[in-house]
Amino acid sequence: MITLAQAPFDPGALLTAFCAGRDETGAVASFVGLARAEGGSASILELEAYPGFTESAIEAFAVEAAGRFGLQDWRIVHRVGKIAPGEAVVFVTTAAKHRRAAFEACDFLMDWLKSRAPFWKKEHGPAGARWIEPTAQDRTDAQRWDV
Amino acid sequence: MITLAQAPFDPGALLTAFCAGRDETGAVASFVGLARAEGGSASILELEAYPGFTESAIEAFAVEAAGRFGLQDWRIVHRVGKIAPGEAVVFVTTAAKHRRAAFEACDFLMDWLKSRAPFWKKEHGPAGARWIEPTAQDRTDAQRWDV
Amino acid sequence: MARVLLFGRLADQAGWREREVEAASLAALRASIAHDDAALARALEGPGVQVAVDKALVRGEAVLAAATEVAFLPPMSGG
Amino acid sequence: MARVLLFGRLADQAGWREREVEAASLAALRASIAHDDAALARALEGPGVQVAVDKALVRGEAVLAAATEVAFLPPMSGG
Repeated sequence: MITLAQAPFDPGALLTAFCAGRDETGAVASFVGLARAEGGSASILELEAYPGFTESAIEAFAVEAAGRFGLQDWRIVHRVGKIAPGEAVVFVTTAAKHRRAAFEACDFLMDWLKSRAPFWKKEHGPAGARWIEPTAQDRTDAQRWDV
Repeated sequence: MITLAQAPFDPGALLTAFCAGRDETGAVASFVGLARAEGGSASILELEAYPGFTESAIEAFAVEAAGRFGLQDWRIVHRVGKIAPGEAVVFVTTAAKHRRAAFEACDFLMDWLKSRAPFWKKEHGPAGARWIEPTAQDRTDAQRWDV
Repeated sequence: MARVLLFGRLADQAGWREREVEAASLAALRASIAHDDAALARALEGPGVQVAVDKALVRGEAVLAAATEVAFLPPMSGG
Repeated sequence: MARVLLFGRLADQAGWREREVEAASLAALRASIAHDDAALARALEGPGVQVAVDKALVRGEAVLAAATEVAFLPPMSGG
């Protein structure tokens, strides 16, 4: 399931809920992306989604990833709106029988979410606001998975 | 920090505490290993540690890993004693500026913990109890990191 | 009537994010926007801008039924 | 007096996990254990069994000071 969150959320509470009642899982990998202060140069991150379209695109991609890696389950929460340094931007968690699949699927989902998911990102800093494009590192990370 | 836990623990609460107050972190990867029921064949997992020795070995390994991957921080909690299916066996989390380091360090720590850390593992099932050795997959996973 | 949605830098440039426009096709919609704001119409045809009609990406021309939602999506940045 | 600790299958085999043994060296300790339980002494020298003196791994022989902790560690399984 994918949820877009307008307000700050607690990744730990999501992890607790995701781990509950799993007696055949073995491995739960997760990732939390936090907004960085960058020493004060980026005081606020703003993320815009296209409600309905953004969730559908993420859902479709995650369902495909779940098949590719043999996941038992997954959960994604992505923040939208204005995000302060230290707040969670994204939480991704994956459940599998063994850890290799759980780790790789989580890594794979993050690479895509960070570089290709339908969000538009603006940084508000002391010098004003600017729209951000994916970094070269984000593109390289995502391309690791291309066949 | 490494802690051996005698009683069930909540990985989500640990993740919440670990993420708190990080405004220059960017990436927190984590992994939860859960005891599997294996369809009833392994009803109880028992882990023995050598208190003092086990924590020192894990601490030394994690400090080396933190340097190798440029981690900002890490936290490991490992259960000992008798563990029921669905309970957390291990929680590992890593903090870094960017996600590649956080993911790789978490994966690296888990490979070592699962194959080489000073624990002795016994499975209690319907057919009695037996001591477990690392699996071939565990050895292969750990060897991925050997230079 | 189509409901037009702009995202990211396109909304900043236009000064609006959502507007009703009378148009029976994408071409007519672009012409109507160009009539009001030629620079915006050019930006909507710029490199990497994708168009979604009722939340599905379309390429090239499209007929617009009544109460259709048309979104102009600049290059996505990821989250 | 050395405090001897056994782990994993070694403790199961011995039927004890911890015992005080009078010995001034590792060799004397092994001999004392062999006197009580020859099969256990052989297992303690078996493949992959490591020895820790005061929580530090040692290879080969070691002198044991008073109140030393000697642990016999079968192959570690990981967690």
